[in-house]
Amino acid sequence: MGGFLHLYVGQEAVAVGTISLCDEDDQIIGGYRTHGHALAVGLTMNACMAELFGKATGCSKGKGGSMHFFAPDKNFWGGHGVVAGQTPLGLGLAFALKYKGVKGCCLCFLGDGAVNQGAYHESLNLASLWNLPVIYIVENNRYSMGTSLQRSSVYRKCLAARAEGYDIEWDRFNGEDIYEVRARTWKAIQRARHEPRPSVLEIATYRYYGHSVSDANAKKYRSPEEIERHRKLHDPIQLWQKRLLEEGILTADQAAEMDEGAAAEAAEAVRFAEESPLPQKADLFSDVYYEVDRQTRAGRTGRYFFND
Amino acid sequence: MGGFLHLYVGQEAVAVGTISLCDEDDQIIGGYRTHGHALAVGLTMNACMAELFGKATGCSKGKGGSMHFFAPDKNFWGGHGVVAGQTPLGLGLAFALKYKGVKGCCLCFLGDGAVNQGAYHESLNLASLWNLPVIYIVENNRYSMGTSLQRSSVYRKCLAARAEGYDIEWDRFNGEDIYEVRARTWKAIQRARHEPRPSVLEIATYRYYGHSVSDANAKKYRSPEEIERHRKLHDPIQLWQKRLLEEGILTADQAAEMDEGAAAEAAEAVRFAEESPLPQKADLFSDVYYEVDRQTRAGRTGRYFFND
Amino acid sequence: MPVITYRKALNDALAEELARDENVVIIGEEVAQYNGAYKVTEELWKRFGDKRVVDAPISEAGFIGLGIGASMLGLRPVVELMFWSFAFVAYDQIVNNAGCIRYMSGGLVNLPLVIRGPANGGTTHSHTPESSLANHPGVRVVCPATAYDAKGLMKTAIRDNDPVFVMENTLLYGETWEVPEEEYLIPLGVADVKREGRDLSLIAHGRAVMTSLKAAKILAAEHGIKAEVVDLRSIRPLDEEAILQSVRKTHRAVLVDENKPFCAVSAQIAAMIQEKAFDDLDAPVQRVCALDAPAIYSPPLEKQQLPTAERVVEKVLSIA
Amino acid sequence: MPVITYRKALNDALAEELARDENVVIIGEEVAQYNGAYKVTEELWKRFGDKRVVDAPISEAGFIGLGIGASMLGLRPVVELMFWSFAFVAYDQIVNNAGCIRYMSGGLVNLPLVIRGPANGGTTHSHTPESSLANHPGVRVVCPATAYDAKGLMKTAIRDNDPVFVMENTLLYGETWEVPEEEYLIPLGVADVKREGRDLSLIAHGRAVMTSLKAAKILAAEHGIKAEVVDLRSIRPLDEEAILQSVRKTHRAVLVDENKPFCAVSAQIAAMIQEKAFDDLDAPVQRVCALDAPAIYSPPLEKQQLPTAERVVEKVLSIA
Ligand SMILES: Cc1ncc(C[n+]2csc(CCOP(=O)(O)OP(=O)(O)O)c2C)c(N)n1
Ligand SMILES: Cc1ncc(C[n+]2csc(CCOP(=O)(O)OP(=O)(O)O)c2C)c(N)n1
Ligand SMILES: [Mg+2]
Ligand SMILES: [Mg+2]
Repeated sequence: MGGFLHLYVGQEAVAVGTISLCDEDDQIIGGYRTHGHALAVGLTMNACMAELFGKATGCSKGKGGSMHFFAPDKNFWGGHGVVAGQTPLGLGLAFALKYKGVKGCCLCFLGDGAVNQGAYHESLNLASLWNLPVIYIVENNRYSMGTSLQRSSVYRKCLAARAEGYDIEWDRFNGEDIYEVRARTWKAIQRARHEPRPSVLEIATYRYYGHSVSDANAKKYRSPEEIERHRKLHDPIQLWQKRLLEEGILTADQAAEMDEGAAAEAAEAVRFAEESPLPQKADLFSDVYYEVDRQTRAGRTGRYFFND
Repeated sequence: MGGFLHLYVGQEAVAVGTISLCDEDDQIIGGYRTHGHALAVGLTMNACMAELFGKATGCSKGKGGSMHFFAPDKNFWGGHGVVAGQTPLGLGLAFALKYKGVKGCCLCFLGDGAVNQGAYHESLNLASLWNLPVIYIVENNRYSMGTSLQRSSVYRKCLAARAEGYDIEWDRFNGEDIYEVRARTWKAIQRARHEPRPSVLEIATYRYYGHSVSDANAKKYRSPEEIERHRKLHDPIQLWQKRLLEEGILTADQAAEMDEGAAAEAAEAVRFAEESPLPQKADLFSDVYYEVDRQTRAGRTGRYFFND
Repeated sequence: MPVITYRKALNDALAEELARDENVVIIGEEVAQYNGAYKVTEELWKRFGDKRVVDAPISEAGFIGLGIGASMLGLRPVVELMFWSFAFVAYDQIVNNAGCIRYMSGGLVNLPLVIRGPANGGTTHSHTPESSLANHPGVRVVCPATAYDAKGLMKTAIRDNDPVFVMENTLLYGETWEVPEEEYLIPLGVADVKREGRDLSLIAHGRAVMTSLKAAKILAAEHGIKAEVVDLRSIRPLDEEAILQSVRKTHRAVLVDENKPFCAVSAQIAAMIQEKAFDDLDAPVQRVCALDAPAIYSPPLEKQQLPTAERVVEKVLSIA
Repeated sequence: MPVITYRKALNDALAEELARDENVVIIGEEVAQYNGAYKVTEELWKRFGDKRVVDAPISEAGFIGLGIGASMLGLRPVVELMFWSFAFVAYDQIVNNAGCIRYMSGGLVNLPLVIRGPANGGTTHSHTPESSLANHPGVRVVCPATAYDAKGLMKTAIRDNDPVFVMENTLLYGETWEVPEEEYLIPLGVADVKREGRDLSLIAHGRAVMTSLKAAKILAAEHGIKAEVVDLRSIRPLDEEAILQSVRKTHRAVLVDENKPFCAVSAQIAAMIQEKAFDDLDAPVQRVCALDAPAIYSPPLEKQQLPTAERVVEKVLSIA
């Protein structure tokens, strides 16, 4: 495994809660911390794991890696590594939906640090001006790398409230309870599909691991106690499981079985990834140009690649 | 005369009112519609006119042109052609003041269309986060080229109120009355010099001519009546003159004399510009690198220019 | 054949493609109600309406990114930059998103998108980013020199399924050429010999082709030198064969290029020619580029900063 | 002589200049409390405090523009880009403001500013923008290949009165070299012959110099070819004399360049060599560049995408 690896562990209810509300017309796009979203849209663990391993069987053929999972057939448009670079793309997906007269919306995910990129603000004004069905979902895990929210952003009410400057509806809520996430997101989806109007949702959440796997400082810019507290008291999966157990919808045995099933699936995915073939050297030059890949007349005319 | 030419006529009270409050520690920077600001900081008409004519005697030696007047000795840092590109620079001037412990501020001017550039929003967050003494002055003349405010920006209260998203104080007022401009701007200057904290001021104003001299549509995207109404009822110079006459501070004769004086000065500036020498071909390669201009050792080492 | 301006040729191309394919949508500052800062989109809004021709606020990163995102779902946005120089406020969108998404997705996504506008102007407005954009595999870069080429290349660009950047020129907008009334397309990656010759090859793109043609006339009339003028038309893909064919015939090449010299398109082509036609060359490949300073304002010098026919002639005489 | 890492050499350079001149201020994401994403600024915040070492939010256009503005008033900001690839969200600030303000002001303003960071990574993070940045007159571009050069060039960059862009490399940060304890500066615009040879010139910058040295060893050991390795160190200003001197001696040149080939630094240099040393060349100037596709993720291929010693050797053998 190479490159960057940003784990989503701790934030699961955000991706699962929001994306579980989508239907076939809705579109999803996010940043580089999107493993949860990829699984939520229905990508297989095999395809994701193989991508992490840089294998040809990966969801992006081993070309994109951890930050760049794609599955257009599941309305999942990546996986983007430049902070907030995906925010105008999400706008464009929404634009296309509206243009085509489709009653869908686009969920565009970003981090709390990403709100300070200019492209995001340009997108807010455009979304509001053109009444686009885009929902910006700010996953506020309180840190951008080693920088706490307080050291990166100034705001009056909250990050989402910057939307007021563009006359956009916003909401802020806790992402540890998947029911809450679904209920509050549903309003924004309805607004997008039917008016259509954009929304900004800020969802409070937490990541347990470092910014990326190479973040050696992970426990320096925040206390181990803080991480522990979140794991113990605010873990979205534990909380949901507890609730399902209490409500008698799930039994302890079933829960254990599901855990085991997931672990087995992950282990199998690792095996799949390990055994999968690497892309070949010739693959370096495919997937660059559509027309070249298909060897259309356009793709056969003129020189496209300039080694030797 | 070549290039672009954006006239400031109609907006005078904004530049004059705000800049007249500055002292020797305050810094000024603006966009491409800054002839008024240049004169207000004390650039001579000769230097400005010669610049428009592309003459070596121009304030930027004929290299910058209409959009790029500079006078660092008068704390005037340009003159910038890319919409909102100056907004982070203004932030930097304020940063340097604070860093050096100088109790000054930076007035950074931009247009109503410029507020939709990302760089401006990044600047707002930084200004607030680092408590920088910068005052963003949005000269809202209601059009960006041929696009009315309504067709370019969405907001809840006004453009300046987007500052709330960054917890920045803002104000909005009419720019036709120079006293009002001075009184309201003064508060922001005090805030910048003494706290220091940034502000955003939105000043309502109007341009009589087209976006630039080549704007053939100038009277298409707005009615001639609208322009006429502004000239008659809202012209800042007329309004001030009227007030000075009513208050007996100025007599009609004095006013006429001043008008004549200004016209004569302008005519003289045209003569000066016409008679001034053009930059020479060798001048093309000066003012590119500081070290090369001074022929320091650094400036004499290695190749800097790559023709032939 | 009707004689029309470069501007009108572009306008016709846009109108025809708007009419042909309802997924084509034009987005940009002042493109609709104002008819375009340089009137390239004249009348299109009136004819095709709000949905197809869209005025945008001054948010290039936003609306170019929007165009890229919309192209992922099958729209064919044609986004106008008032000047290509303003690409720099949207550079991440252009280079990373338009340029890399297909690759990063393992080919699952394609981006049928055009970005167009003039690539010349004044200091901060006059960048000619074709060299640095064409550096990026995944994009196409096209620089039409005549009305005929402008129309045929633009129509092809709009139908292409990869991102195409079309670089126009304000100094060409008002120039006229013959353009047939019947529909035609010009493939990208095919150079055009705009004037035949056997003594020396002048190789250029965009407005520099016109400068080269002027120089070729002077060379023929005053110096008896028959210069061939090769118009690259498209920078990426590049018609290397046409270049090499000409050089193998003439044995001498002067590249004329409105880029600043360092790492310019002409540097790439000079490097390629000496590599692939080393033994055919009777003299080093020479270049005539923009004079290497930021674009100056002063109008008389501004005119001298770009390659002139005189500078081309001088350079040719130095090796001929 | 102490042996230290490239990272430490940069760190020492920054520390020394921070101590020497109170106008030097370091700004960037995670440069202070986190010690830098790649630890280049380790301990600097602890030692110099909040005022001199400043953590910035993820707003590159904002804080790079801020650095430029602050330099106008005489500060000497050293701005870190976590990757040079992120320059693209701040490209207008870098190209138009850092690159053009001195000129547009008729020389009234100067910008003593450094922008630094690694210029390598993964797809959207791995751009090597030295070619397109060095295209712009008004800026300097420096690519140190060793710890010794990194320290000496960085110190000079900070004292220079024009904007300097320093391109580092994550794959070099952990490598070690001898670096003297005494203070030294290395002028920009002076290349360094890293290995003498008479048969062929390998010309490179940044990490490609290390690849060239490896190739030179193989060539000597296995093929009896004595390759000279010229490290450009600085791209603009460029030490053309050193390049030409080497080529006039060896008569053959292979350029090794981690840029994508189209309009790469090596294209510029190949064009220059054939122009100025045409009669000295016994073979065409050859180039070994990054394989011409967006940066691939798959680690084994990623390693092959950049020039390898093997590819250099192969190319050399094709003309030697
Ligand atoms: C434009 C840009 N600048 C910097 C980076 C490096 N970087 C990657 S992620 C990150 C932090 C982002 O934090 P946040 O938006 O809160 O998302 P989170 O990692 O918490 O999910 C940074 C600085 C980048 N990828 N793009
Ligand atoms: C980034 C960028 N995009 C587009 C332009 C072209 N342009 C120059 S001025 C202008 C309108 C700006 O309007 P506003 O900010 O309201 O200022 P005003 O002209 O009214 O003073 C436009 C679109 C530019 N200079 N820079
Ligand atoms: Mg975060
Ligand atoms: Mg305006």
